[in-house]
Amino acid sequence: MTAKRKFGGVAVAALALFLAAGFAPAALLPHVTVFVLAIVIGYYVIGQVHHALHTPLMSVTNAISGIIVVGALLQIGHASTAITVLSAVAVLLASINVFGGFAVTRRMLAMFNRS
Amino acid sequence: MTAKRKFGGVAVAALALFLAAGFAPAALLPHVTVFVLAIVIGYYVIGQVHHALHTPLMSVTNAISGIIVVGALLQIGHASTAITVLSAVAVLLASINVFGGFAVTRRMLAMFNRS
Amino acid sequence: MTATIAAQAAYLVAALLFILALAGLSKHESARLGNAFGMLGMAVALVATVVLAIDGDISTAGLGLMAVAMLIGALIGLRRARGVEMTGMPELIALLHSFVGLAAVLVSWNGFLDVEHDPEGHEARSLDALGTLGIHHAEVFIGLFIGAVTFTGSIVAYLKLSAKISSKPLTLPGKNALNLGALALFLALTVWFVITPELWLLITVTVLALALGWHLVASIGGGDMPVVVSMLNSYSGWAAAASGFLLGNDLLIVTGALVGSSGAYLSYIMCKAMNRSFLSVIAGGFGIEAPSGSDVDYGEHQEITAQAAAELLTAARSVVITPGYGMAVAQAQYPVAELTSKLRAKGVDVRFGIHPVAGRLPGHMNVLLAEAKVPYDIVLEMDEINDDFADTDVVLVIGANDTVNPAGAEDPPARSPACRSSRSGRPTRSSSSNARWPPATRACRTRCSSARTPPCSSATRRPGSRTSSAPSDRSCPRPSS
Amino acid sequence: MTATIAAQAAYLVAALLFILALAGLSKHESARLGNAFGMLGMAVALVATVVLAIDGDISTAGLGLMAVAMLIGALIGLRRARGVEMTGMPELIALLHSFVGLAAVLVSWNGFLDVEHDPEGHEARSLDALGTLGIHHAEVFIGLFIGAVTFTGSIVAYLKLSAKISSKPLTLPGKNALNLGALALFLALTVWFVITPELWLLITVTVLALALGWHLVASIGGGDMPVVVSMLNSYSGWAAAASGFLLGNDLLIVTGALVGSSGAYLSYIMCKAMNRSFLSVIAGGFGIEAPSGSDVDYGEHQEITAQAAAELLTAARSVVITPGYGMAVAQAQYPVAELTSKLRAKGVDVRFGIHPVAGRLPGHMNVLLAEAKVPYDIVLEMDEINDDFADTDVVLVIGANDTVNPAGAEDPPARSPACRSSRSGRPTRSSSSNARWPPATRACRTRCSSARTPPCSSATRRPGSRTSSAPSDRSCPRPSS
Ligand SMILES: NC(=O)c1ccc[n+]([C@@H]2O[C@H](COP(=O)([O-])OP(=O)(O)OC[C@H]3O[C@@H](n4cnc5c(N)ncnc54)[C@H](OP(=O)(O)O)[C@@H]3O)[C@@H](O)[C@H]2O)c1
Ligand SMILES: NC(=O)c1ccc[n+]([C@@H]2O[C@H](COP(=O)([O-])OP(=O)(O)OC[C@H]3O[C@@H](n4cnc5c(N)ncnc54)[C@H](OP(=O)(O)O)[C@@H]3O)[C@@H](O)[C@H]2O)c1
Repeated sequence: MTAKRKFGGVAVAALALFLAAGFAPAALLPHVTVFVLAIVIGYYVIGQVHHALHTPLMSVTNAISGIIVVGALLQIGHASTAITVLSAVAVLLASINVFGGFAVTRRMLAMFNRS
Repeated sequence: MTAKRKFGGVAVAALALFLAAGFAPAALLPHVTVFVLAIVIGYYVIGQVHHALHTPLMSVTNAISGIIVVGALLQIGHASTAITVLSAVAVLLASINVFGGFAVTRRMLAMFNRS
Repeated sequence: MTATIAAQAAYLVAALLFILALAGLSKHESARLGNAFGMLGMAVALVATVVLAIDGDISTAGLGLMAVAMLIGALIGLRRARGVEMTGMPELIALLHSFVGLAAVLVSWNGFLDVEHDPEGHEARSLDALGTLGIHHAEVFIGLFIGAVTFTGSIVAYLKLSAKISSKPLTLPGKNALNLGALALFLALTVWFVITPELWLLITVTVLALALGWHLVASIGGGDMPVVVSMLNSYSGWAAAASGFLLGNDLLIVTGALVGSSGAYLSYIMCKAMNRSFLSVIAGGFGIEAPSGSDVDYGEHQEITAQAAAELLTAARSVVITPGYGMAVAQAQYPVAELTSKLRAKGVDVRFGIHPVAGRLPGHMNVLLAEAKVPYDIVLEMDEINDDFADTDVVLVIGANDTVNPAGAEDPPARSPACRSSRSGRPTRSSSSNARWPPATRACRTRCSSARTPPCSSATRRPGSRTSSAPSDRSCPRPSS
Repeated sequence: MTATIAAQAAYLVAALLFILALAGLSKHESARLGNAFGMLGMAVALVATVVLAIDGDISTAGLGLMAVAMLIGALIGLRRARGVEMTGMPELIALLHSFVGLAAVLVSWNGFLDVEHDPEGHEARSLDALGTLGIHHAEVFIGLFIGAVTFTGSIVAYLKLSAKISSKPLTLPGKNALNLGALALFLALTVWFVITPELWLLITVTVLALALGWHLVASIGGGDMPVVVSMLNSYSGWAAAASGFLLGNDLLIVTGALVGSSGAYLSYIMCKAMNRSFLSVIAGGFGIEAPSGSDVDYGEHQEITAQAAAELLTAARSVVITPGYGMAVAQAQYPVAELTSKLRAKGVDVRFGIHPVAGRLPGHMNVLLAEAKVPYDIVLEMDEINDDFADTDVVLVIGANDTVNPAGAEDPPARSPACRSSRSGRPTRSSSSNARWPPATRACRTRCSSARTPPCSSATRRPGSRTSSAPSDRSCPRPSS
């Protein structure tokens, strides 16, 4: 790809983002900003990861994406019973993720040793 | 530094950030979040810069920090005369930065050629 | 400091700790520290949330339920983590992804029940007053969709990886059209739902997304599972981020985006390593290319005895072992590790070369070798070791038939000894269907073939018995020490 | 889409384009593209702001003033950019930093005049209603402080770099105590100002910050200017971020943080390269270590004629040139480039080795060489080339006395030919005061001294005449082509 085409591509992407964000409701914009910045960080953080650590990395991101437990916790117990029960199930599932993910990463990493 | 001490250091820093952010007014928190994420990005973006490009990099960040022109522009012309005059001066200064910075970076980069 | 602000500050801290966790996992030296940061961040987030919940209007019953659910989840998770065998990691990870997906589905349904299903309720009224009710509809719908796709996709991946269903790709007629059609339908339904948030629309999209997730992963062959698992990792992040938008929670948004983009980039790296198009992976449209290579010169192969192979190995100055998943299936990593340490004790330079997609998960072989106590500093990437093959005396290819032998890409795989000379299989020129050691390895093969060709009988092949541990006397040759 | 939302969306886009700009400048191949992204981002931000201003309650006079101010600024900036010599880049960059600092000061004063000075006005009342008046006080004060420190600091750096004042470090008694005292005073004043936002407090802190900025940079010697300029770069970013907090503008916050943290990290990298403590740089407390090395064995040096040096060079298989700032002062980069291309035409492998802090700015030597049309792929970093010195036949050290000769660190510097054999100067063992080519280079020196010692008379030294261009016949030896 030539530099001109790359520039054009980015310009078009920028326009698309502008339109998407511009037509989104105002209340959403701060969240979108944070979202986009976090995407950039995710890209950079992963760029330097050693290949040998991909499996532990996946299991740790797995555990981290169990953060959805926070969302489920916030829904528990202050509305209808149906909601409470559903969120309890979600909490249970996400907790398996969180605890299982970190524990298994720990176990894996403990195996790696230098000679 | 041992891993334990590093962990302790980070934990203390995390506590400090928690207290700082926790005692800051609620209206500030979204801005602080964005600020902190941008700091992380700044760190990662620079980590991969080739040494040979440090001078152009500095002049481009120079131009970019001329973004303060936006702040000055927003203050112009809808309050007292003193404010308008001061912001006009700020706009002028920051514009020198923006235009001069990008132009000189462009000039410098045009000099770099492969053999 | 009110509970709300304290929680938000804690969420910011937790998000940073998660970034540190991912950053820490980039190097062996800092990996454990990174995991510790992750745990700390999660602890901070959980404590903050519980405090927030208690400070809110949670009932005592709700609090109890919360504690019980977390406790059960933690116990199950810790048990699974303790009990899982390293060969079973891919299944476990796929299963865990499915939990995130299902949790996201439940969170979205809750959002619907809380707001859309109860239009006269407190929540719906306050959102309406803010004018953000329409966004809420869209957020419920999108979060549900991503979560459901992640859920069934991960379930199928789990079933395939644990061999509970065949790993053959499902090839429905016009499968790309099906996928695209499902996406278009989803978009149309979203618009419809934003206008009239009816229950049946939500049910429809749930079924649609579950079916799409199933179909996406079912269309992918077993050999492409590493990329699929990584993509599902990314999807689970996006699902969490979507829930974050629904709940207006920046921690979920940041963390989800972090996991989502890092997972996507990881998949991209892997696709490049496998010579695949990233787009076709996302679309689930691969794994169906016709196997190539029947017209290829496989070279000759000569069998030699374990005795001769042992002599060869002890006489070598440098040995490279390129293991594949077959090594793990045969539990041969322990004998291999033993062989390695004996050879190293004799002063032979033994190193491992890991194909980017060896095993069922990226980096899977490294974990298996680490478990067998092979030091990680002699386990190198294909890129790191490829140039050194020319100076290598013996290359052992163990249980990685399909990475060097095009016949292995066919179905059923050509049966051949799992541990063989590096010469017996030549890479095909058209390496599109399966990733192989690239042409640089031929330097080695050429050299080996001109010097010596040492196929060796390795871990006994026991078809059907998946957990067979090879008797050590029949495993890879061991030098007389 | 209202103007406010459109502007915010545009600001998000601009922030991303700035990230792309910095990322693009990481590689030669993408650097120009990166600069283009930066310009695009700035254009987007400016257009959005102007639209926002027009949509707001700006007066026509204000609009005109805005246009005129921007136009004048643009003209001045473009003129300076076109006219500046590459040797003058450090001064220009320092001057531009000072503009950002001053602009931040003005923005803060405006914030004060708008709100604190007019407590019954519209702005103050609406902030008071939101309960964020106290934050506004603090933001005004902090932004002013950072801006003013950046302003005078950059002015001093500019004056030193352009030799308008002596580059000798100012050593007031108890200078660290002065700096720390000023910081403590600032914190106390901030608290005071948040409680009672009086005009005199603002004036006091302005004066305090201006004095602190002056003193910080004045205490630093000329040789440490690269780090100082990079630190001021970072400060200017923090100043912009502080203005962003004051105005509640996420674009300023993101961009400022980006520039601030990247500048700080860049300074940190440079400090490590110079073996300095990062903290002492921030505190402005360096540049005062006693020069070491008078008890060091400098080795012998033999002078040879330009003729003999030319023969040496043409006979060599590989030549490394390590230039210092003296090459730029003598405008010797053009003859050096000519020499390089002639030698390369003869098949000699010529490369450049750049010390991390050679020149007056990080990467300055690379720009100077690029200007003289030396291709960038033969210009290597110290780390990249250090291992190759052992296989190098001739090393030319041009105008970089102090990086190899400890006498150069003393004041006034020992006069010695700017282009000399690599052997005439040996690095000191205690390389704390000034960064030097690390011990690895000794391999070269040892080799060179055993083989041949070719000091050559180079660009004629003309003390006092800063812009002298060396006559090409008296410059570095040129092989007969
Ligand atoms: N492992 C890698 O390096 C790698 C690289 C790229 C892609 N992949 C993908 O990963 C997938 C692997 O899946 P698969 O089902 O094809 O692999 P598999 O047949 O289970 O194992 C691959 C290799 O292991 C050998 N093997 C299997 N079970 C064994 C046992 N019990 N004892 C000794 N050797 C045994 C096979 O030998 P036989 O040929 O004799 O059956 C084959 O050479 C492939 O589809 C491939 O496309 C793997
Ligand atoms: N340049 C680098 O690689 C480098 C590395 C680390 C630190 N620094 C710092 O950068 C600072 C450089 O500042 P400075 O004022 O000390 O440098 P400078 O004296 O202006 O220049 C340094 C070198 O250039 C030579 N030089 C100066 N003017 C020249 C001319 N017109 N023609 C030919 N040669 C000329 C000097 O030779 P004489 O010795 O004969 O005067 C000296 O070797 C030093 O303080 C140093 O600590 C520089």
